Amino acid sequence: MSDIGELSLFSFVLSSGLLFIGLLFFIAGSIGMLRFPDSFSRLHAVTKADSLGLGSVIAGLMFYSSWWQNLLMLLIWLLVMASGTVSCQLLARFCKAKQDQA
Amino acid sequence: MMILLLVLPLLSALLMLLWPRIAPLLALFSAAASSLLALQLLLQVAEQGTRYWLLAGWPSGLAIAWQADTLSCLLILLSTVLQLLVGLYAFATRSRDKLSQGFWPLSTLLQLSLTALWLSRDLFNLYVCLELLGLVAVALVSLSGRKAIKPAFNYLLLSLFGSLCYLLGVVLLYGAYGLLDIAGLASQWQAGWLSNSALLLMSLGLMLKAAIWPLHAWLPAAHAAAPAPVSALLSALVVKGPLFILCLLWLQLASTSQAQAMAPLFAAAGLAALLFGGWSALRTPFAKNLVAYSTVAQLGYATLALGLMLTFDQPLIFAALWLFVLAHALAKAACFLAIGEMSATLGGKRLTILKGASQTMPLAMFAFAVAGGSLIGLPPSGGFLAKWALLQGLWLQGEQLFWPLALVFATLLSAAYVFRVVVLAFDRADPVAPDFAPQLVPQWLALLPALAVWAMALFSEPLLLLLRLEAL
Amino acid sequence: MTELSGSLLLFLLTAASLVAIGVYGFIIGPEPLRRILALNIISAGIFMLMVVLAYRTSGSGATELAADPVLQALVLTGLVVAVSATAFALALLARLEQSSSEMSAPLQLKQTEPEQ
Amino acid sequence: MSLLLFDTLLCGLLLALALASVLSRQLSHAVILYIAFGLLMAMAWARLAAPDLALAEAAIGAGLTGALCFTALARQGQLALSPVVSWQQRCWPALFVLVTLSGLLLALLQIPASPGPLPALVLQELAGSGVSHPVTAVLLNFRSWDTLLELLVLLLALLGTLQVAPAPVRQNSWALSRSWSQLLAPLIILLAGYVLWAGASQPGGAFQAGALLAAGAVVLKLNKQLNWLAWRNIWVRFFAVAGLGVFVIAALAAWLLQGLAAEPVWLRWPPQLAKYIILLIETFATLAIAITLTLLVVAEQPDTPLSLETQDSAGGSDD
Repeated sequence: MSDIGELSLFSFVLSSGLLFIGLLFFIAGSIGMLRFPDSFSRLHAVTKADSLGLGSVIAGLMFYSSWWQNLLMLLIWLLVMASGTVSCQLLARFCKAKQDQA
Repeated sequence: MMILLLVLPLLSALLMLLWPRIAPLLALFSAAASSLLALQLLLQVAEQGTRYWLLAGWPSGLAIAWQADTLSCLLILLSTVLQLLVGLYAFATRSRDKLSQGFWPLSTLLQLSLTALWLSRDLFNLYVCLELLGLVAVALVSLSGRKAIKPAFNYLLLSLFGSLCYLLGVVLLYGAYGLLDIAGLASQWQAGWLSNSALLLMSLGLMLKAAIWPLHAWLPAAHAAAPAPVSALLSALVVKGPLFILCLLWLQLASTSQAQAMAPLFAAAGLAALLFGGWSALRTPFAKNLVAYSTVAQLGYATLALGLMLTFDQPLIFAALWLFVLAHALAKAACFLAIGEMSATLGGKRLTILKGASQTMPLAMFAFAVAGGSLIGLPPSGGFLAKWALLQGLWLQGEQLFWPLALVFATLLSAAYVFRVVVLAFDRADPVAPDFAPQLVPQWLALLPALAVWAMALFSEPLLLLLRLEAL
Repeated sequence: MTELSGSLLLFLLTAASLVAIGVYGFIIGPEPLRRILALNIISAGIFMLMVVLAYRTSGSGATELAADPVLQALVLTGLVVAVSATAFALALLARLEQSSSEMSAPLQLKQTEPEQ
Repeated sequence: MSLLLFDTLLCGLLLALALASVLSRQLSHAVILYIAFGLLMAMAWARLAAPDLALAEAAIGAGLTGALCFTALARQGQLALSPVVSWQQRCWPALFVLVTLSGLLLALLQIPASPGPLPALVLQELAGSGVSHPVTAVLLNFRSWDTLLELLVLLLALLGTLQVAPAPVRQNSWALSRSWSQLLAPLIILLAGYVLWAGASQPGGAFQAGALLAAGAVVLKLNKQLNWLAWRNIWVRFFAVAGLGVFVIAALAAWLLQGLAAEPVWLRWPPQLAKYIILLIETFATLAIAITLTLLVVAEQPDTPLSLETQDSAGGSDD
């Protein structure tokens, strides 16, 4: 990892902003999961906020690392997004089936 | 050559998994060959002295240490021979008892894990051996199907808890000394709170696994639920593994002050096991539970001997400890096989089915009575030999009154529960069905270890010599 | 008494507390599944203790290793043993529950079997 | 300073999760909390310079154990609240545990801060071990007997599990999850191969690779794929056993090679061949571990002649 001192002021502010936004999304998602009333809105909070939050955190970190690490981080983000989508779908369908049964 | 003692059972167990059809023959072959190898190793060690190995040829400390002394070799021989015997019994009764296919690889692996345990002198390797032993034992217990699942589950949980306690102790010792082999640790040993707590934790775990009073509650259920050949193996061999490690810890690692402090606790636990185990054996209505409780009681002798050994440091008492173990292993194998044979033939689990067994199944009943004689300690059996060595060791220490008296009382108690069965068996038999034809071969197989335990008396001199050498 | 640094001490404390929590859970239960979880927590605590002890190496400067590889290898072995035992225990538990439900409703099970 | 903050947060979270898992009223909550605990544990190990273990813990502690516990939960049927444990029943164990904990802490504080002699010894002998990653050297050369027995423990757990495996829980699989798992499969195989290969020089190795493969296979099995992956298939059995078999046969071969010398040493690899032997053993061990772990998680009753079902119906009415 390169040193923080090498970054220009502009990229430093930008990356910090992105990291901050990412954290905000994470916090919002967690609160949503704890406070929302039913499974569907909870799922909404968790998956949406998490993929976006993780995305901004990764974007913020990209200023600090080499292109190889950036590529890996992007790949991780893609994987998390994809698996998040799939599991959200599955959970939602399961809840729907439960609802219809009842 | 001795490496074959481990490779042979391992490879044959793997082959049994691939081709279940040939499993029984392979298991018997491997047990027979291992017995011969073990005998050869014992003779070699008795002649040339203890052998040491550092596995993979790395310097001491880095490598896992093995040691084959006369005690280890005797125990290896015992486990291979009992394995062969029980295997033959299971083979002879295979059409009647419908023992699951799983028995063969599992019992072969049991022999392997015991051999690995008797040889190892490395604390972490001993942990792996203990886990192996515990898992094999539980898998064997669960062979009896539905009614054994609950005891097997409880056994597994407690056994895992015991191993974790042991592991925590090992980690503390590694943190303190940075070593795992017992000889290296012993040379740097310092008494202190750290080593105290490590020893206590390890002993707690081992006592739980060896079913030493007051941590024995799981044993009767688990041993009684297993199929007869499995109970024989469990009672005769499996509980002795942790006991062996316990002796290694306290006799080789612990400092004199630590040993002296712990000795009364072991002696008291042993005495309590003798009393409570004997009492419970006297009360239980089930035949196999009686034998299982008698295991708890007989383990009490070994614990008592360990406690006295730590107090007096007398080689004869050490010899007595392992004579108890050998005699009990043979006698208990005979008892379980005989009881298993009788309850399979006469049908039922209660003690009352044995009524008149001396007339209907005289051979099996004779085996039980002979083995029971050794459990009581009638001369000239192996049990008597062990007790005599213990008393002799005590007399050598000067005027002791309490322990000999306690031994006499415990002897009376074990006589009571053995005679409870024998008296019942000499009652008049109920008339049997005309097609009643008990199998003869299994009964003879049950009689064999019972005779062997009496034959131990013939070899008392060399046995005592071998075991006393070890303590020095 | 000890010369272990702040962070290490913290992890050491956590490891010991994890063991304690696990033991408490093992004693209290009350469901068998929770006992199995508690055993896993105990082993996690012990493994953590081992990893912390392995980490001592990095601070001492005696070698250029990041951590004691022997202890880490032991943890790896321990992990395998732990997961094997857990799997076996869970299988036994499942069988136990199945047979207890069979005893309460043996007929129902007989009917569902051919479907599979 | 910030590192200490991170450590404090991590330790606090670990303790809180463990405690909550033990105390929670619902079993399902306990399982979920335990899985979260396992994930955090992996992080703690990465922090403590143990990347090998972090990899293994993430795959095992959180992944496979989670799947195992969820299967067990699914078998429990309806989710009931745990029976209430009364205050008195809680009090004495808590007291006992606290006393034990303080004793343990007293002992831990006496542990010296300097490591023992073994790490230096490992470093000194590493050149002759055939691999450059010290953990792999310990696992497959210095203490390979432990590893052999560990593989045996794994196989044994499988035997026990197959014996008592319960009847299957009926479940259907969704097209979406099926196609997603099929998409993941090649990725996981690639990753496992990489982890196995990397093990010689950096964190990774047979066990981690096997656990990864098993995780992929479990997902596929749960989606009703890989029907051939069952104990009754002779090839599956062969590869499950081959991990140990190759290990022992390699050891025997190495032993016979030295037979020309005076006193052959068990499990000693010839230095110039050590690298290849270790790679061979690791490859087969990976396959065996993957198969064994998969079958451990998804074992079901009608799978095997080892199972006790037949015996149960015959001798169940003994009492």
